[in-house]
Amino acid sequence: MVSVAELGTAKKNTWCPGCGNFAVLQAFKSVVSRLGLEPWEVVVVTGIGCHGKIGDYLALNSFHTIHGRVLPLATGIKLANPRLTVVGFAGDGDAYAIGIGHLPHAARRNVDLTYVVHDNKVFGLTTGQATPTTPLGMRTRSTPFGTPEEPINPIAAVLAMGATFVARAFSGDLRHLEEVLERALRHRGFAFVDVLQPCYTFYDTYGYYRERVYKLEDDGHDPSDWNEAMRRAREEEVTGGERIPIGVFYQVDRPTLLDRLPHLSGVPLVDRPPRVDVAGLLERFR
Amino acid sequence: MVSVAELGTAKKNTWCPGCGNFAVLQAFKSVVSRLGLEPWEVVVVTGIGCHGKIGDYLALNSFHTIHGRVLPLATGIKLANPRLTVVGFAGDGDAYAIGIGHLPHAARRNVDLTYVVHDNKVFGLTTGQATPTTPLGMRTRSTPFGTPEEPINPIAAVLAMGATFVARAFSGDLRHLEEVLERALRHRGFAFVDVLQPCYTFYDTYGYYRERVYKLEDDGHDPSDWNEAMRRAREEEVTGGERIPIGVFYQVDRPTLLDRLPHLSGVPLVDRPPRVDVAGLLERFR
Amino acid sequence: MGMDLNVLIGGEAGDGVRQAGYLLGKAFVRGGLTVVSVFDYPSLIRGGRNLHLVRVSDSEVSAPRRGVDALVALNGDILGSFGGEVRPGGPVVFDSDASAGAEPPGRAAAYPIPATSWAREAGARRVVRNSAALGALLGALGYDLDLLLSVMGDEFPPEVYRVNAALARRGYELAARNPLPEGMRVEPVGGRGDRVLITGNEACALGALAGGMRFYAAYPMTPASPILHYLAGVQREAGIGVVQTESEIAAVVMATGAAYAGVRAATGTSGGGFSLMVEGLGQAGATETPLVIFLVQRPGPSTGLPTYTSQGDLLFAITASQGEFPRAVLAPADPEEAFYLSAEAFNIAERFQIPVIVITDKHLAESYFTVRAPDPSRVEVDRGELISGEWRGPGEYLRYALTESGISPRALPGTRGAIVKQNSSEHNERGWAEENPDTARAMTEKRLRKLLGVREALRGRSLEVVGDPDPEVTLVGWGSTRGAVLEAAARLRERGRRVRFVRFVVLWPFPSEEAQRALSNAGEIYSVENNATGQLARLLRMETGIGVDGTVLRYDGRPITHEDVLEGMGEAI
Amino acid sequence: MGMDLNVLIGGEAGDGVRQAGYLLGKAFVRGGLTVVSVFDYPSLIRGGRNLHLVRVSDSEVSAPRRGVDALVALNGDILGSFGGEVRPGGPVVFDSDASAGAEPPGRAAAYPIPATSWAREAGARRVVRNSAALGALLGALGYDLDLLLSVMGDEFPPEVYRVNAALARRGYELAARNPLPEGMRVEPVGGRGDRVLITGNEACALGALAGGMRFYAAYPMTPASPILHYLAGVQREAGIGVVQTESEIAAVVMATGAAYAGVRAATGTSGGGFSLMVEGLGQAGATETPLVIFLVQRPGPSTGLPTYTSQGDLLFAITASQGEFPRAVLAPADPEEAFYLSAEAFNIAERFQIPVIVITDKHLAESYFTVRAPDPSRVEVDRGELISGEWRGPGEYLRYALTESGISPRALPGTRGAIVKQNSSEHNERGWAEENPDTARAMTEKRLRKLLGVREALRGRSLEVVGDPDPEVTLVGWGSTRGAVLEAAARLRERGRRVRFVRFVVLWPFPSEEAQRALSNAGEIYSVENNATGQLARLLRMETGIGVDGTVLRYDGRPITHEDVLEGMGEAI
Ligand SMILES: Cc1ncc(C[n+]2csc(CCOP(=O)(O)OP(=O)(O)O)c2C)c(N)n1
Ligand SMILES: Cc1ncc(C[n+]2csc(CCOP(=O)(O)OP(=O)(O)O)c2C)c(N)n1
Ligand code: SF4
Ligand code: SF4
Ligand SMILES: [Mg+2]
Ligand SMILES: [Mg+2]
Repeated sequence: MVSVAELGTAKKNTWCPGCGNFAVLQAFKSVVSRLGLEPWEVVVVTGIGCHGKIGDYLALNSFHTIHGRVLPLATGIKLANPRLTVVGFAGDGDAYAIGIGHLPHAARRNVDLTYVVHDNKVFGLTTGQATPTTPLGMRTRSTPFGTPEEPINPIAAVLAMGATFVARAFSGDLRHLEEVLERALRHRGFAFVDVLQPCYTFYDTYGYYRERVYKLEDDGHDPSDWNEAMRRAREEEVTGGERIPIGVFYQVDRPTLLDRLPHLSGVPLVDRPPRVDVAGLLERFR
Repeated sequence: MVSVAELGTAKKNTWCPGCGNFAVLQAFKSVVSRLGLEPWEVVVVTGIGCHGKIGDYLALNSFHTIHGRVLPLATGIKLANPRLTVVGFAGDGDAYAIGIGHLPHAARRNVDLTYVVHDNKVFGLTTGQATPTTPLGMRTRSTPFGTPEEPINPIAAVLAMGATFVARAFSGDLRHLEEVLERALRHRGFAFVDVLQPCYTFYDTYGYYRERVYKLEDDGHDPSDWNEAMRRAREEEVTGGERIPIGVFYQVDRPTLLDRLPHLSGVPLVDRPPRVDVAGLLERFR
Repeated sequence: MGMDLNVLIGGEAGDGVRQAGYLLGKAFVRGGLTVVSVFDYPSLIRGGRNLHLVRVSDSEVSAPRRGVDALVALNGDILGSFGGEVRPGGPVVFDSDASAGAEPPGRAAAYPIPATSWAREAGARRVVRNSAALGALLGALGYDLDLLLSVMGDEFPPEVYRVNAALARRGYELAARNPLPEGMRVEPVGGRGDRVLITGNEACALGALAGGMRFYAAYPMTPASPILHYLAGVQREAGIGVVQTESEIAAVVMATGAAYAGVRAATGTSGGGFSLMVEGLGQAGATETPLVIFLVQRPGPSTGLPTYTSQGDLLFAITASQGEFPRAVLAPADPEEAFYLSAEAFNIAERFQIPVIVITDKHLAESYFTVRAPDPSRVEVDRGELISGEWRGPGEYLRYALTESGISPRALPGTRGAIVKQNSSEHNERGWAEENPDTARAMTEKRLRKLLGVREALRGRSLEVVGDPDPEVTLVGWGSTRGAVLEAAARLRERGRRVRFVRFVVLWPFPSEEAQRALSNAGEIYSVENNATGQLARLLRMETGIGVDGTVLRYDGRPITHEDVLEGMGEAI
Repeated sequence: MGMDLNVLIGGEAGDGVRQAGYLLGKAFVRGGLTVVSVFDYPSLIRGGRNLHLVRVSDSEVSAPRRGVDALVALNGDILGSFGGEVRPGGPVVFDSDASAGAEPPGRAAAYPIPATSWAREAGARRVVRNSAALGALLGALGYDLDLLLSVMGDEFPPEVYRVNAALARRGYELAARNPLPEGMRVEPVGGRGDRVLITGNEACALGALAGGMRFYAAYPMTPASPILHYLAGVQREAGIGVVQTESEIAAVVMATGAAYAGVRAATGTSGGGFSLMVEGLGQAGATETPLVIFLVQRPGPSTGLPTYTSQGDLLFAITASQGEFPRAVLAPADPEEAFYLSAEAFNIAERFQIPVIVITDKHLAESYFTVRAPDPSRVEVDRGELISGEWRGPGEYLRYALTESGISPRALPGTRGAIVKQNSSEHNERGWAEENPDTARAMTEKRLRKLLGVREALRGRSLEVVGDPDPEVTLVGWGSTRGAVLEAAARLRERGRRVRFVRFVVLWPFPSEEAQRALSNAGEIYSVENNATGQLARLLRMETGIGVDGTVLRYDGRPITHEDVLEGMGEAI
């Protein structure tokens, strides 16, 4: 088993002190260690943004892809080599602005991936502009008179897109974050985790969330109940931010894309010979 | 008032006989006529696909944009000239595959547009490949062994994205389609209409839908009840295709993007002088 | 000159015109003849006008030409519009049930066939009319009907075969009562060796498979969709993954993911889709991921003419995406070359860890060509410096190790003991992001150095040079115009002109030295291109300083013929 | 030579280094001096190393140069790393509370300032340390503190001003006790006219506004985001629409929608975002929609070096998107030109109904330059053939009427009696989709014909040619390298060399004739570019056949200095 320490790298960490990303990094290392994964069997795919630096800080295979494309990249990796544990890390800008077009399709495909969104409600690395989850009216460099657009509700949206595992965690609660990530990694299929990850520099929400979050597990939530999951997903909006549930909203078992492509089960593509016999196929053109 | 006949053009219609698009064209012309809109005050924006030809068949301003981009194009037009009535026509491929990344943002922005999706469950113009709404297991040219991906539920997804008007209509019921389109055009804000539009050539669903659709209006549905709207949105899935509601699922009043940008109300941008006085702004650089 | 017949088959979309031309062509090929057939169709599903121009010859033709020698008209619109173009005495087969109001031209040999009635009588779908018409054409031409029936037997399931064969026979018998005069007959010839009738798209797909492609991700786009359809159809037999993605962006990125994981992976599209892939292309370049993109050109700008042909994307393909990174751009001229180059594309991609673009066009991609059957055993697979299984050092594995060749040994994720980090940001040898100027310079140079290797690897194969060693005139070109240019050159040679043809197979890295050699002492140089601005001519000047003396450009969406070339050069046709 | 001082201010991200350099620069400019300041920062938010190199001179400098004459170090890392680079006797101001373990070099004039303590004593945020340090620097240099205070007064709200001014004064007084020797002092000079200290991004934004831009849609991307921020900040005063979109694709398409509706509209981005806009660019070309794109280059490929500079996207910008259509690519060299060209871009876009790319780079976009204040009254607005209100014929309105110029009179949607149809598919004059070959040819030619008009409109403004009429050596370049090249040329001239500088302001349509003229009799030609493959040199050869004799290329993300140019030419620095 690889230790948490061994999962770190010597790369100087350049996140701001106090950043919520540290907890995500820490929790993920714990989970990888706890699950006994071999480092070379894990691939992390990271988006562009502060969150995306997480790859440099992990002694794991990684691909720092272009902005918004974590999902298709991760999907390609997993389909090519299903032995790999593939985990995507995206930002809220990455995942919900430029990259949101891939999300419903990842949900439909149900490829066995984990997708962690560092939802700090700002574009961190580009100095704090509004993202699709920024609260209405918030002033940022790109919205100095307040954002004029309603934020999206990622949990509700992903539920409605048909995802098989939908969860939320909070950087301020490391233990619970670990639990949620572990359940996500254990889920067979597409596991979506929105992490409330305060951006200490541009939008410090630690206090806000600390006062409001509660754990679904503690509240008797049944994650197999879609309607209840949807009700809880909208709780923050409906209660005007009184109560914000964290934990697993919904989980269901459904065949993955590979389950539905029987000719790809068995030997992984990466292990098949680098030649396809086309003699028979060519016959048909004679 | 412009008549339905005057709204047609001399362009030869190249849709297949029996195509569900004819009903959309017909219904839309009726509504434009009925609402007493002047042709030059209406702009239709069309995507790429069979549906996208609708622009050529309408004696209205039109912009046949690139695949999947109806929403941002329509948004730009409306913001520039709010006097125009802007209606987007997209296909299910256009809207839910390549273009789905714009949909949550159109919903959030709530610009006063109508968005009609010709949901024939196939890529028609490219010869019938699977789209995100194609039923699981259907054989098409790109999925000769059956689609391996769950279809999305556009109504549920758009509801969860926070749209202010969410409706479904059926090409096989012209009268009702007209009603729904009229309500959509009258809605102040982003109005989303998914039209069950059989592709007679690649996926003839007339019979399937005729047997199953029922009207929300006839069933006592209260379109201000979001939870009930979501329940109905999932009715087809939940009942295994027994009952398919059509009509307005949800409608709510919310400020539009322009309402939230007071400096853009009043004189439309298009009427402002083509020069901005920058003398004062330049002062600050001295 | 021997036999050279242009058969035009026309009907509406939905009438099976494409299929009819294919069956006819294959019947000719099985008789030892050479066929090239161009399917001309608008962007719609039913109605409109579909035209399939099947050229058949007893010599080696590989381009369409002008003129109509025989017409098969499935409706009155076609009969009325194209009947007059048929050369005097040429056969005009038409569905007499569907041609109300149109007449065959008087000087033609008319073969009215009540094909609609026959189809109805046979209780079959209307589309079987084709078979009656094809049978009649062969009856008129005196060609061997059994060759057509053998093709139908291979193409159709038994019940479908039966009704089609019956109608073909009926048409044949009716027409054979009034056969064309001796000199207008078409007869099988023998001993042409192992040949196939195949499109460029099919050849690209097969070449990719022969080259070991195991993953293909694409979004449908005319005229590249047939690659997707073909691969989707054979995915089980071939044991490959085929994903129809939500967009071209997803396609290029998903293929990149699969390639990073160690599978030969590709995507394919046309102009608009390629535009969307541009950022992903740069990602492959920066991260040094082997990726193959099939770019099937159609006329732009923008949506343009989806179902027509063009060579308008050359400079775009070479310069697409921000920054500077190595890539290869390969342009096959016919399906045979398409097969081998598509396979080779994966070798170049993997050996040099770069994106490779195989650029074709609608004409090559969707037309049927008669070519020697590709030989899969000639395909070699060279995966370059690949590490999998276990990393044994020395030292820590470095994904971007700085080497003289610019190539860093490539471990696959999953290699025990190796951590494989790829990074779209500028990075150090480990793959960590790094921004210092020395690293940036070193990594830029490392990447660009790989182009030297690519150039070396492709040396000797980058150009096709044929014709006169001491020419008065040299034609330069690339891609699918080859057949037309060769034919024009042959005409000129018949007229005693000394002509050379220099064709660029590799467009990037531009084979500057070879081009200098091939174009020194070239006489007058003409560039022949299916575009409006002479992109090859401009590229040639950019990379070698050599200017051309003239251009022959066609940019109306239709393929170039030898007549176009001659006309464009101011020569008699 | 007169006064020419390179002040390096360094600290961590979050220390306000950018702002400090700006305040200092502006204080110098208000004293009649000329400043050019380059902010060098990595892609992170806190920590790391931010460096602001403020060059101030009493002559007209417009490029950074090598060397450090004075250092302001906000921490020990900076002091330790850059102290040694300060020229002997140069002032080194440092926060003595934050420099544990580092020492100023012995040969420097050290000014230790307990800035952290002072900030704490003042009960202020740590970032005010800057003001103490700036004050100290001015004290050492003997410069007029009031000029700095006046700048602070304009920049800060009153309370913020008070504490900063107090600290600046305190630093000033401390350092002024040990002023530098006479020859190292900096003094205000007079009579330099109306000048501003401004970045390229700000100038582009202001120029766009002066040119009547009323709609800007963009997605944040370094180094183009400041345009968005600036415009968002002034949107109310200016009465314009500013939308931060969900992606660059949405941005370019939304701007296109607004432009179609009749509003001058633009978007702005850097390489990766531009890659995503490529399909939208082609749409603007095909539909003939006037659209302006600000392309602020940074080093690629792919994500590359987000916060550094490059000229690596030139050929990409010129050829991007499938098919062939007219566009213009304009490259300002400094903020003054950026202002006027940005305004003019909208005229070109609207008169010719084409997309126009204003291409800059991080160095121009984010560095501060001292330029003559742009004069908005010099900006002319020419919207071309525009129809609104009511269509009065003759006949039906035809959006794509075929004309000799290629320009079709442009009615806006909403024009009574006109139906305005735009179409990304090939179309007829009405705007209906049409696929026949004659229409395709005619429309292709119509669109490309517009380039003749663009060329004509820009004639005389496409090149800047300065220097010797009979040169031994000619330097060619484009964009932000101008200052460095001019400075190198000046050095060479001092050495008796005959030097000419030819700068391409318009990169597309390429000013071939003007270039031929300017480069005939040019002596040895060197191209100076911030890229690795000499893209301008290659473009020049492509469009004129003229080859260069050498290239001076820098591709490590840092701007070119005159020393780089001289070195690259093999000349002594
Ligand atoms: C195509 C493209 N557009 C824009 C950018 C610029 N960009 C870099 S990071 C970023 C925002 C990141 O925000 P988010 O995903 O929320 O990540 P965070 O920094 O908050 O972790 C943007 C817009 C880019 N790199 N690529
Ligand atoms: C960027 C891009 N990718 C692909 C295409 C090819 N294409 C044209 S129409 C179409 C599908 C249309 O499907 P849908 O939107 O459902 O419209 P329908 O034809 O069914 O009305 C596609 C994929 C394109 N034009 N542009
Ligand atoms: S800017 Fe915000 S998200 Fe980025 S590292 Fe700093 S605190 Fe974290
Ligand atoms: S293919 Fe389908 S959607 Fe397209 S025109 Fe024909 S019936 Fe209608
Ligand atoms: Mg974020
Ligand atoms: Mg469809």
